[in-house]
Amino acid sequence: MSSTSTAAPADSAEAHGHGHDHHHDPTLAHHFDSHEQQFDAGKLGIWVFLVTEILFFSGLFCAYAIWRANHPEVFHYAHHYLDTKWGAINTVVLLVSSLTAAWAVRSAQLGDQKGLQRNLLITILCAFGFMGIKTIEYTAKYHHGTLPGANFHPHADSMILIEDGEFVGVAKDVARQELAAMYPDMPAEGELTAGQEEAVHLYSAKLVEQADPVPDSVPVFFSIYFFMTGLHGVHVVAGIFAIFWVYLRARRGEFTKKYFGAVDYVALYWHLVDLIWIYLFPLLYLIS
Amino acid sequence: MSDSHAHDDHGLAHTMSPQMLIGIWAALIALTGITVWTANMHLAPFDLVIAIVIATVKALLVALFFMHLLYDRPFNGLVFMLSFVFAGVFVAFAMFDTGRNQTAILARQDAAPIVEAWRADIAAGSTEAETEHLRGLIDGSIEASHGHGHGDGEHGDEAAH
Amino acid sequence: MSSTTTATPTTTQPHQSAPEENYLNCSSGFLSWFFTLDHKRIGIMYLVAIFAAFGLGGFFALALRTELAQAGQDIMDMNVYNQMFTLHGAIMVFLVIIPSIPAALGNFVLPIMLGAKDVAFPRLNLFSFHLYVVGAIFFVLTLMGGGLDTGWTFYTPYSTGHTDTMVTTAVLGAFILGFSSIFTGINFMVTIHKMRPQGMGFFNMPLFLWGMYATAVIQVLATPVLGITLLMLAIERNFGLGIFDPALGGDPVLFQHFFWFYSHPAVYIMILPGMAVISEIISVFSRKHIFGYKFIAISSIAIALFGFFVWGHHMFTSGQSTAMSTIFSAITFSVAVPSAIKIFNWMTTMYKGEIILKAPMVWALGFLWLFGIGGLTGLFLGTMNTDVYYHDTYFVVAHFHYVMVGGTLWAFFGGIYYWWPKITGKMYEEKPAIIASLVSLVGFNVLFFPQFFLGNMGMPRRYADYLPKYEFWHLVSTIGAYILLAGLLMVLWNLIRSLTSGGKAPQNPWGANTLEWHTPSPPPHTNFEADPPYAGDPYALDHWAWDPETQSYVHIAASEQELARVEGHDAL
Amino acid sequence: MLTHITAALASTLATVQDASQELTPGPHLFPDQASTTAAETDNVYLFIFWLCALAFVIIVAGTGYFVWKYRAREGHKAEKTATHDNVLEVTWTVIPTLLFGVMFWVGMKGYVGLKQAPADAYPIQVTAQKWNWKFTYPNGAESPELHVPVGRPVKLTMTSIDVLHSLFVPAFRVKQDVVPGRYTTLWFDAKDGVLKEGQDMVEYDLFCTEYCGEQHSAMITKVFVHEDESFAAWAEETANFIQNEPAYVAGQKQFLISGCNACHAVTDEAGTGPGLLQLSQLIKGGGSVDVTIGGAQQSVPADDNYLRESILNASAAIKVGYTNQMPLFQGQLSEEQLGVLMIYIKSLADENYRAESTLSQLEGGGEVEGTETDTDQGE
Repeated sequence: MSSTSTAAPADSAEAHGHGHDHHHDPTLAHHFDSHEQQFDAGKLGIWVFLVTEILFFSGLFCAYAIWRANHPEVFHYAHHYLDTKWGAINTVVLLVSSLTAAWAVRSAQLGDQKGLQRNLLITILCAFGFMGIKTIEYTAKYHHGTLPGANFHPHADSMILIEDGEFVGVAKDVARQELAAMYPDMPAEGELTAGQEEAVHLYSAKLVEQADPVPDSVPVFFSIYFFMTGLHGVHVVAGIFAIFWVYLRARRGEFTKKYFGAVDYVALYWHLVDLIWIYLFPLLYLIS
Repeated sequence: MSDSHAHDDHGLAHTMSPQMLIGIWAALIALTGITVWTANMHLAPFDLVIAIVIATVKALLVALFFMHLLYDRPFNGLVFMLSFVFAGVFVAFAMFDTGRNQTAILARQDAAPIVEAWRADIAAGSTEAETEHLRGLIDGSIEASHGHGHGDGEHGDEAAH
Repeated sequence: MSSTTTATPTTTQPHQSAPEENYLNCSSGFLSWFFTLDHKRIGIMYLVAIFAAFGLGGFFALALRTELAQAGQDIMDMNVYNQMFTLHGAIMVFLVIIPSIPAALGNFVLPIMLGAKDVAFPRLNLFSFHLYVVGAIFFVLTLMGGGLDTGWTFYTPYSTGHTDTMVTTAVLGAFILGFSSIFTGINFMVTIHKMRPQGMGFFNMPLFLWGMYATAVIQVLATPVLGITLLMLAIERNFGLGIFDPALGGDPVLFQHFFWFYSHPAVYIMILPGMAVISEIISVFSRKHIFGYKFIAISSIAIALFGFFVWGHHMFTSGQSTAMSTIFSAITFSVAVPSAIKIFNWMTTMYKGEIILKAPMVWALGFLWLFGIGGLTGLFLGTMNTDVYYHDTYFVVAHFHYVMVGGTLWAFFGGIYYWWPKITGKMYEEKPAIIASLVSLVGFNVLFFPQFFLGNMGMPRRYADYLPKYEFWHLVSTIGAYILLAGLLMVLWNLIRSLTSGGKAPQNPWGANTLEWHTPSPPPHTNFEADPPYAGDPYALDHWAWDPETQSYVHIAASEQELARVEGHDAL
Repeated sequence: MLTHITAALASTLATVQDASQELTPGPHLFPDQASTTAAETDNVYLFIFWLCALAFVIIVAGTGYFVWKYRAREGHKAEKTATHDNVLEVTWTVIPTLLFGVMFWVGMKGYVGLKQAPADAYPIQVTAQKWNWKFTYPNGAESPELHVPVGRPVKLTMTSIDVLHSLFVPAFRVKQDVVPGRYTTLWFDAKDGVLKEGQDMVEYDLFCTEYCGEQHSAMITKVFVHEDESFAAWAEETANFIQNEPAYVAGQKQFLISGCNACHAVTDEAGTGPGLLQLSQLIKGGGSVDVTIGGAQQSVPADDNYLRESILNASAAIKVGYTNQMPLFQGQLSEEQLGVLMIYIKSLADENYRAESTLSQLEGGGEVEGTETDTDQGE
């Protein structure tokens, strides 16, 4: 094609062959001149794609920024419902997967098939781990009734108590302690009878009434939380499929030192997913 | 091509050394620890700034090394940067405007019916919470009314806090 | 075929007559089209799909105009009217104008202009076409399953809580079409960056490519925001997200920010490709090198970038803060400058030229006039206090139809006529083509110019019924609609005639020097029979001379590098 | 096409006058300049219009001339001219830029003027809902049309109880979206000139210009500009109509004020909502209505309670064959207003409700209640 016959000496050897032998090279698409052109095209392509991803998420970050700027009280109250521990663990999990993804690229570049497959596998496992933890968090939210927007109906037991602006704790736990203090029959920890359960529930409802009123539009915090983490989760799942696809190709030994674009591109995508989480974590979990 | 042939010397792309990979990764983990730690120090009003700064440092590490931007064609980096510029403009303009209109908007904040709804809901839950009733329930002299509206004890251990 | 073989008519002759294999006849069957990776076939499929969508949207338009011919509810009630103007807008914007030039003509021409065998990512290219089809299907479902009455802008809270029409389906459709557009953008951007032939730096590219590039930049940077906005809208509607709905403490004006951050740049997704086509046609049919190449090229990029900072001029009366409105108004005028620059450069290109009034040029001149009106009337809307008066009146309706239809659609038809011989290998009949263009021109102005008057009289848009005092101009407008219909039908008839009984098109009927004219019409499957020729100055029209024998232009001045090249090639 | 455009242009050029005069119906077809700010807007329009006319003539004449002068013909070849000329480029970059700068400036000055209401402006509350306007005046008067005193700045504080609307008075050259969940404001000053000799009132159109659903195009009403005394009198009378008029007559007014007529005919003709005559008859004859309550269809007695509920919260029981379109009137109607409204609807079929005595007579001119609940609309 075009550049070939007048190409710079560097790739003239390849250019010379053009039109004859590139059909023999299955790893070079017919419309490209050289592996370098093919790789660069793919690389620019994936970068531009990442750009669209950033702008895709920007809408959510915009919503977040506006709500946090205009209703900080909502965020200061509602972030207590999130579990920093899980958030931090997930961050680490993603960082590990990022490392292995980057390492997978290195292995591919060096033609180390075993290492490539190993790294890809670890990356996938981490991705599953991440989703697993997300599931735990989501289930908790579901049981507490802290769902987004119109579906936000928190149960008294699991509401956060704030008194004089100070974080007191989760209603259920506080209730149990106070009841235990008042009634000898109430065990401070361990199993509870159905009756004790109900007592705790009724008492937490009382506590919630006495605590500072919950700020308006708290439901929106959970809208934003679920939308941001949810969309990110969708990207993680997509990543799992992409990496698995690359893994299968790696097992078939399709990648060579000259042809490892797919690995690199998928890794770049995966790093972006990590990168977005790097911001989501402090923005949602670490509000003081 | 305008931006090509920058790296012919080392194959198709730059290769990261294991030391670098591990090093960067360790740095990222450390920064994660730091950001959690600072968050617990309640450095308001700087907490947000600090968190963002740390996050940005982490993002830079990932982009420059894990994503090879430092060694990649400059144009790819430029493209990537561009996305933040435009996202920034979008967020900034939108924030500036809504910020200016808050007074007008807040005038009606109390109109969020849902909040009202579940507040009433909860208040109802506690009406007959008299001491006697509680004691009865606890020592078992009163039967637990099964299927009360809000019970979710069995999931208590997942409580976010 | 490489241009050197055209050096003398004699060698051209047998070639012209020989039934050579080309991308059209190299394989056959529905699947060989629907799953092809060939950018040329994909372009044609887009063309067909877009024409179909245009027919549907046009039908709605006629129905609307007929209803409005006189005051009162004549042929449809208010609900039906609201659904029709909504679907007319949504279909014309998302299924017709946005993909028209880039997806259809761009797909066909762009790689050949680059002397490439295909776009950088042929599979992605096919995928965006399939996405387009799926998106279209969603729109049809919307149509079947209860319609849509939110207006194509989907403003909250009406769209989220106050209509029981198929908002979610429509929104998903637009979401999918958005991604179709994004992938096309990525593809073109990369293709232009990485697949330019040797000797074609950015500033040796044909201006059409500059336009496509600028368009791609917008598609890539703006469309994702449309995606997330529509997603938020769908979730807001179905799960009470609470960002846009005031009942949940949200802010409807924020939605307008989100929406216009995409939808204003989208206006330039629509018009930049049009300008790109015109830049080619004007130069070729004036037989002159384009004037002010660099300024036209840069102004495209300038429009693309400035276009991102002006969305707020759609919101001067929305409750947006005065400060923000002022900033937006100021930047808005900065976008007007590059457009002015283009117009002046095109006019100067015609100066002292040899102007050949063939169909493409007639459409191009129509573009200059109609886009002139469209652009100029935009000034009244960028100016703040006049916009307060005109916002959401028929003045706006007239303005953007002059830009979208008079601009983009005119350029689209100009482009279709210009590349028709290359695409189909058939010539069309010149006289009927020109008449069709002129009839459309008259019809268009009878249709939309009166709407400026209606705007001045304060007639609000999106009205199913109106006060009697507006009746006269509405009637005139409706008459114009039918004249325009006649014109467009003549165009269709003319093009079909050419397919059935058009003469064989020569390789280069217009004497243009961009690479697509250096290969047979229609091009072979791999675009060029041998390596494509050296890409010289795309506007060096004097390399071609009219040859009455073959009724086509032949290459007379093969440039130095080219000869060198060919010798080198033979040596191999 | 040239002929058409130039004709349209010519007709406009021909008869343009100084904008400070009224432009009605005039070459540009503007409505009266009925507000103090209208003239400025029109002047800005004219300024831009002339520049555009000039630019357009340059484009059409230029291209037209070139097409004719340089048309392809025997013995005419394209001349090789310069392919670029920076001086030219700079010229046609700078000149438009400067002109645009001026446009921006004058436009902004006008806009800022439109945004800053004078301190002494007469305040009116506007509540928009599908598909009617309600204007509430400081003395508690309410009306479906806008009544304003002449020659005095008026400030509208507007909000919507459902979707976006937009208040547009062409004659005043003002427009402002009405946004649910927040207050937007708009001011104008109906200038003295609009009242001709001997006139004490003049009317203009008022449109909704933000698409708001089925009857968007029916969300039209009038602005009445009164001469001072007649305005005062009108406001006084309107504030107390419930006291001073027979209940069913007052009810009829309330029916219009609350915009019931937008969806309900007082015959049996079905609109967006059912016609009310039949209901009135049912109530008189003690019949029953088929409704859907929470998805379940059932038949409820057509009595005062049903009528009351249907007005305050129609969604509770939707009449079979209709969709849930009716806005919530709970908390929007005082007991007096609701009372007369029900009497009016019942009077449609039942003569007995057409008593001529008025509340104030019954209460012995007792003081007006309910006006409080009237004024705290949407605060």
